[in-house]
Amino acid sequence: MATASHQRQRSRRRPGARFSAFGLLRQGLTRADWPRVWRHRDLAGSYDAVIVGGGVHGLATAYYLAKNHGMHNIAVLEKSYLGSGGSGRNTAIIRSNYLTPEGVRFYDRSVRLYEELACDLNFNVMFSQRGHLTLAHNDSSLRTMRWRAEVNSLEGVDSRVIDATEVARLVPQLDMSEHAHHPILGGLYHPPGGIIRHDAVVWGYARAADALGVHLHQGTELTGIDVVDGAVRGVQTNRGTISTPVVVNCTAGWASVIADMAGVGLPITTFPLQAAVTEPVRPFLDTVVVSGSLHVYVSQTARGELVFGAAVDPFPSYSMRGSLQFTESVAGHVLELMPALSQLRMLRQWAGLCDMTPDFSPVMGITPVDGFYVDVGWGTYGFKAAPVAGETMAELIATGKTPDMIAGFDLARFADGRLVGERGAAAVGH
Amino acid sequence: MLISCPLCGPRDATEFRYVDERRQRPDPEQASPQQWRDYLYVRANPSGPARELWLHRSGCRQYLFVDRHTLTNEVQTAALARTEGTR
Amino acid sequence: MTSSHRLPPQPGEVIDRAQRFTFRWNGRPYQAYAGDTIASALAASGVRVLSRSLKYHRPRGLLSADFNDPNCMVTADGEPNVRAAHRLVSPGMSVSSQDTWPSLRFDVKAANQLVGRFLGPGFYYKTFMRPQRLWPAYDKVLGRFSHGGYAPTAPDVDRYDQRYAHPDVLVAGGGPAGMAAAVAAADAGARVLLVDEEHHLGGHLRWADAEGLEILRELRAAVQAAGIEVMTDSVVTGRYDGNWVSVLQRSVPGVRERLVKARAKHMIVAPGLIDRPYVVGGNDLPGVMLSTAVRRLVNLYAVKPGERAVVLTANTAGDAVAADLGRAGVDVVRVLDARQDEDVVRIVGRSAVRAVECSDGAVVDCDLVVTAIGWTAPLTLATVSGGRAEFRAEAARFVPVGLPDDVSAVGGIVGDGSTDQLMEHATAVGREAARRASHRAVALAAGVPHARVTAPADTPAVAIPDLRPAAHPMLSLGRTDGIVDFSEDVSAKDLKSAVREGYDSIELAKRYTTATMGPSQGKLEGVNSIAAVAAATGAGLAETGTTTGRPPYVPVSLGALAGRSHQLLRRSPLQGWHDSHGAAPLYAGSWVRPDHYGDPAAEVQAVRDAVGIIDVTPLGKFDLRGPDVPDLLELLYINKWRKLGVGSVRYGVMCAEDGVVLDDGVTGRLGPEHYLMTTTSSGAEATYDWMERWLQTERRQWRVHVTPVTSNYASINVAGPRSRELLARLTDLDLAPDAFRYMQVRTGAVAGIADCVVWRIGFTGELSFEVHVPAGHGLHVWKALLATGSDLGIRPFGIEAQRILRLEKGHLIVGQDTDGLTQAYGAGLDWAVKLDKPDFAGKPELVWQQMRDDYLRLVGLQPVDGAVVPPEASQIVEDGTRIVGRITSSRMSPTLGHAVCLGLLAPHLSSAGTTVTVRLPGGGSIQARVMPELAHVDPEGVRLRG
Amino acid sequence: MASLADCTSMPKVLVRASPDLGDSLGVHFGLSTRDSSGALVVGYGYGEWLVLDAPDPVPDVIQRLEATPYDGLRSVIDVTHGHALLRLTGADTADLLSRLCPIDLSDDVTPNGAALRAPVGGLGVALVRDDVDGERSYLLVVDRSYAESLRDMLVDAGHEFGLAVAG
Ligand SMILES: Cc1cc2nc3c(=O)[nH]c(=O)nc-3n(C[C@H](O)[C@H](O)[C@H](O)COP(=O)(O)OP(=O)(O)OC[C@H]3O[C@@H](n4cnc5c(N)ncnc54)[C@H](O)[C@@H]3O)c2cc1C
Ligand SMILES: NC(=O)c1ccc[n+]([C@@H]2O[C@H](COP(=O)([O-])OP(=O)(O)OC[C@H]3O[C@@H](n4cnc5c(N)ncnc54)[C@H](O)[C@@H]3O)[C@@H](O)[C@H]2O)c1
Ligand SMILES: Cc1cc2nc3c(=O)[nH]c(=O)nc-3n(C[C@H](O)[C@H](O)[C@H](O)COP(=O)(O)O)c2cc1C
Ligand SMILES: [Zn+2]
Repeated sequence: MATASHQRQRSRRRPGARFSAFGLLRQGLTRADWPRVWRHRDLAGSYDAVIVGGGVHGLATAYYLAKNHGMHNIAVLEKSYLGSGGSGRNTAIIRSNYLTPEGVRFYDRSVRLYEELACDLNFNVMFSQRGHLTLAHNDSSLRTMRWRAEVNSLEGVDSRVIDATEVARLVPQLDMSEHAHHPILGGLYHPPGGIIRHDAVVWGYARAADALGVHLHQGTELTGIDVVDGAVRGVQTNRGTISTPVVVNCTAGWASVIADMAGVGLPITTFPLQAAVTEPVRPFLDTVVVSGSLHVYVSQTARGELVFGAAVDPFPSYSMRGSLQFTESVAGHVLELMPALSQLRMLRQWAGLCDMTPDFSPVMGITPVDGFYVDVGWGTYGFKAAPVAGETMAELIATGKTPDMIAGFDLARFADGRLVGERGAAAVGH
Repeated sequence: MLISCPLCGPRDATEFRYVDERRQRPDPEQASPQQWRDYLYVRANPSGPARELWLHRSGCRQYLFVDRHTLTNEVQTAALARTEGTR
Repeated sequence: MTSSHRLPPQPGEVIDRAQRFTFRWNGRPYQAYAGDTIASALAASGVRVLSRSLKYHRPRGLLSADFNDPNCMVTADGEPNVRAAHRLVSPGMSVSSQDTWPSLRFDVKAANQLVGRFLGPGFYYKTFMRPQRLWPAYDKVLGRFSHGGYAPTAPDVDRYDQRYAHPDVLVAGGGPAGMAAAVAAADAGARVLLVDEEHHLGGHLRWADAEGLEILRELRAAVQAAGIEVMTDSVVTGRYDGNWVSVLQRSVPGVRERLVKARAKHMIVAPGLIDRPYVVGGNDLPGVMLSTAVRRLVNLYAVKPGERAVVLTANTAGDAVAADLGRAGVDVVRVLDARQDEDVVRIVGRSAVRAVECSDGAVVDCDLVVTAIGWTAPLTLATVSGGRAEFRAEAARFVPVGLPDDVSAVGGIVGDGSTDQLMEHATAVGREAARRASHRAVALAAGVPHARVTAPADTPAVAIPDLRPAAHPMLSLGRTDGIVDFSEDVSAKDLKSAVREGYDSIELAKRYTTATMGPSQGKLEGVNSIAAVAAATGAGLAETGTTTGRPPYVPVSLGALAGRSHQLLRRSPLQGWHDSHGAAPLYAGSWVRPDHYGDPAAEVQAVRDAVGIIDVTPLGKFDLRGPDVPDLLELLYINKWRKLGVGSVRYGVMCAEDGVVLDDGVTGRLGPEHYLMTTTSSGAEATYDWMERWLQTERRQWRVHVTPVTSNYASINVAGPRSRELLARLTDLDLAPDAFRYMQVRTGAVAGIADCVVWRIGFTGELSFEVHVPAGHGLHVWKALLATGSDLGIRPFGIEAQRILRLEKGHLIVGQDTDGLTQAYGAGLDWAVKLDKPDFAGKPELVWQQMRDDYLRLVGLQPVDGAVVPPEASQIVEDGTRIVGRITSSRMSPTLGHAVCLGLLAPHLSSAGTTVTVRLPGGGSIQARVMPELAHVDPEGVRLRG
Repeated sequence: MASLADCTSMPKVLVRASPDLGDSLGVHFGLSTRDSSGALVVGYGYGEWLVLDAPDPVPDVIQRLEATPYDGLRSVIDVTHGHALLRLTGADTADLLSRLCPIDLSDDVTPNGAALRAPVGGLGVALVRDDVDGERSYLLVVDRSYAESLRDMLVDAGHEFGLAVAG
């Protein structure tokens, strides 16, 4: 412990520790190493809170607990490397054009936090607000888009239905012919939406949480939760036991497994979600393009690859191997939208796990077990929610009061029959 | 992934539709809201052996009870739902 | 330009000197022979620089001279990212370098080299943060660091294709090991598919000595004799659950690329080994090549790769390459033997190799540096199959272990030995593969009722001779810093500094530096990346481990993955008529339907005033038979069915178990135990699954046969005040109002066609008859109706007119006027829900809903200003911004002359007479009044009962 | 060489009963046979038989069904109009179908007489191997609304085999 805090002191004071153009220049000239982004720590015997899952949600929750509420004696347990779950393998779409007013408000707060995140964390997360375009191929999707646009604008979110001409102007590669099987009638355009460097968000939160004294434990797997008289007492891990009154489940695809350790059942099913990238080509696509009817979305990263995603796999699984079927259908659908891309080559496909809920909304807050909190049910859309989820979960854990912003996402809503209707905006859009 | 349909033989998973976990419908007259909504929404979602209901959609159109490992996707057994346990 | 570097004919050459032609490189003409790759033809003309590197835009030349070569991505005839060292050049081909400006030789971005020290790994994470408003500009600048060619803009005229295959044994790799395994498997009776990425079978034997070439000839003959299906210029790209193997087949006549999807009973991986680059200063200069690259150039393409060569060798491949160079007339000025602790310290040069600094201090001038410092096993196919990569320190490479039963490995990927030893091992593995495949075939066929696959004699497993990697010194990172990942421009130093910064596992270091994330996906740079990370952490390579291998093994075109695009469209037998009569097509789910025939309002008018006909074939239709059908109907629908008499029909609504409205439709009783059910078009499939689910799982004792008959009938709705008059002219059925009442069904002949089912219902709100005609006669009846009704003012009408008509009548559309949370009471179906039934799907939820009053309700609405039609999805608000409902359907009613709507409204606003505020898209708002009924036209139902 | 013929107008009758009746009808799911009246009886599903080319008035198989003592439910439904029926004949037809259908059509797995339901080009199709005078031949039964789609796909896949289209 002594060495750890010593290190912390050093790293806080060390010149050049802050990232900036100037720091970069100095580092380049002196060729000195940058300080470590985060440190290895010994597992302490007790923490005020143990956060399970070193993805963006766990890390953001830890960061805001430390930063906003002064809770520093907390640990994040990650069975593999930081960001190895959905946070390291998602297609990084950020947007707030959801369907329900609760949803729109919630995601809008997240987008605003993301806009300031680079400065807040002193880590460039490269949030590229290049615009998000959902295509309408039939009247019913146009209708849902109008609905979304209306709710969005009532909530002050920039989102509007555009016609085919404007779609063609934004994305000239699209096949706009009327005789396409999925003709493009228009779209929902959301200028503040975009993509982000997902790994940078993870690393930035981790670095900032570490600097505030949070212990990040990679290679540390939760294996059991001790519940006595309906309250959390501690946890077991592959590296030893920890006593703690608070366990926060931030394990997304593995949420049910962790909740089961506390005896809590969840309305969640784990489905793989696959993605793929092509070889890089010169930049030509600067809008995120989504087609709900075709179950596909495309964006081009700063490196030039096209990133493809789709809807979740058709059956639940904890396997992340991926399927050929996915690549065939995603390629087919991309070419239906942009036929000129047939010579581009798919470079790599991968899969991640998604914790799907019946109403495409998260499950956040308290559970029947005292001290056991959930921040799960993030499905295919949770990356964009990390800042606001971390902020509100931290507030709940620190104050014991559920913030209004997330009151509707409570676990009890299922037993009460109060589902949130986000299916129409979240099924493929991410 | 292959599923051995008891009628058609082994076929690719894309021919089938995953329906749900295999579960018991509570008596609708007796069920409390909590029980009924557990049935509607809460899932075991195991990482490991799972008992599931599938439909051989592009084949014989029969519902199957499938025992599958959700980490390896290996199917242990697939039985006709309509006769399982009756013979 | 002439081929100044072409050697005299070589024994194993693959070029055809009889066919010589011209192609273009960056606009200038060059000569090539048939069989040349783009790169070999350019090398033969002395072209050394093929590309510029990603970050620093350093000049780059051939490195591995095969598909994986990171330095020779070019654009060929408009196709970006073509592998110049693999793609065969063709007459007139136009090839150009990528991402170089203004030219390959003078590239302004090479200036990045000067600031290189500031562009360390992840430099962009550390800057450009302030001021925040400038970030979009930075964002654009960073985009310039992307590499690659231009995405084509014109549609691709080439054909792509797919096919399935069912080999017993699929062999990935056609070197000596793969060929021997394939032959052995085929000899043992297996159907074998042998795939090789290169244009010819043979692997490394293609550049072997005379003895090796003789073995190759024999092997090729044996492959042919064994009846093996061979695919060259084809790659095994992936292996998925269930030995589902994807093969990308190129060089297929008439097809650019074909994806073969093989259900292999056994797969043998035989990809050989990859020559590993040496990481040392200057290792990316043009003129630094791997031994295998040089051997290819000399032996396959008869190209002299340089004039003065220095060879760094740690194995026999290095010795062999020195010999090749000697024969080719290259002056081998120095051979450094790593086994004798000789080493290259640094390679010097600016745009090409000029000299080598040797470990003994000598500086040797040269224009070619060849390295043979060790092998990398391409393990992706093995690891995606479930195997693991295990590091063998003594052999300085990873090997595959833990393969599943239906996958094996042969050849260099497993171990080393003489060609005989490799082939002996491969032969045994091939025989064993055939044995396992035959057992697998029996297991697979066991459940197939018609299969006649006989069990093979129970032979014992074939003994597999030992094959292990030979001892090899570990060479990877040299004494100076060099490039590890050529595609990504990542050096060993970059990786080490990333580790020191905290990205201290192989996965984090990969993501932070992007090493192994480029087109070769670690084939060349994987082990060197691991070595660099290990060097910085102090751990061994075994402990450091590999990154996760993923498909595809090599990048696959989207065209091949997509295959042919087929439009799967359902068409009614009348669709041809609609097409030829000006119908605007509407794609609704899987069906194409007539939206309208030009004037929907006039179509509406015809139905209200005279008679219209609409093709409603896509309506889901199910034939239900058996004594327990009433039980099924009682269970599925929220309303009651037991008392439905023969000859009657009834409208019903189905809910899911959560009480949410699922589907609606009309079901009629045709006979004592015979019913016909209709569902919505889009809900037909799901309803069928839903019914069968009950019958096959929960109510297995019920005697009911549900048979889908949607396509058995062409369904025509004849609607309007004169529909009876019209139909009477074509049928003997008694249509008199008392004889054939509203909500009744009759069976008989229409227009001479027997066995038509006619029911009197009224979705449009008019007197109407729905006629279900045996599909093959549908067109006849359709035409007969039009001809017979011409004097009555008949018009065909489409979906749009039907939507208006039903909205005027206040009939809801499930999924439009309801959403994923609308339970039956919310849809205004109070009258239908029968909670006194013992059980039906969703009942508990409806019991509870009925006790609440906190849900949106479907109501009829009319704007106060009847001229304004609020678009569907307009929100209904209170206090300016609080959403209290929305318009779900809206149209201008041609019948009433003002706008009519349906909407979902909060309970406190849903009583008749309330005025609500509807916000219009794009600003502004209007007032609308809640109507007493959903129906705007004829709420009493006089017309349809007429 | 391969040829494609449209046989949609051929009578088709769906018979449903207990699968146990397969013995008395002479055929079970997965196989097909010709009954004494010349009708092709296809074991089509769980307790389902599709009778193709049934002669008028009543094919032998249905008489036999009616004669079999059995107290369960039995249904006989005319589905002539509900399905399109295509016949694909020629030595190359297995190869041609391998472009569209994932089933192993080799002689040992799918011999003459085999009947199965499987995707063909993504459509649900009943496939019956029904060789004609020793020449490889397949019957494809598909929902009538998809007839054009299936035919287009077969014609497209048939290009390289010189597929001749009749009718
Ligand atoms: C392919 C794909 C594309 C996506 N695209 C988008 C998108 O465009 N936009 C968007 O907003 N969202 C997207 N998502 C969803 C998003 O990635 C997730 O919702 C989000 O990353 C969840 O973050 P998390 O921190 O909750 O979970 P994760 O990042 O999954 O972290 C959970 C962590 O818990 C760890 N863990 C599990 N069990 C244990 C244990 N017993 N002990 C210790 N640690 C454990 C795991 O190793 C993992 O690292 C996508 C997801 C995928 C898979
Ligand atoms: N390379 C040499 O110069 C050399 C010299 C002497 C001995 N050897 C040893 O002999 C070994 C035995 O030969 P071998 O038969 O194992 O290898 P090989 O290198 O001779 O042949 C492997 C073949 O597999 C092909 N291939 C690789 N991945 C593929 C894929 N995914 N799909 C299709 N094709 C693919 C390659 O194109 C190559 O032709 C060598 O690996 C090495 O150990 C090699
Ligand atoms: C937005 C995004 C872009 C990616 N781009 C690349 C890429 O250019 N090259 C690459 O090899 N992998 C790329 N990947 C995939 C990763 O290499 C990796 O497959 C993914 O993080 C999942 O991890 P795993 O494959 O190790 O399981 C990308 C992933 C994401 C989420
Ligand atoms: Zn089946």
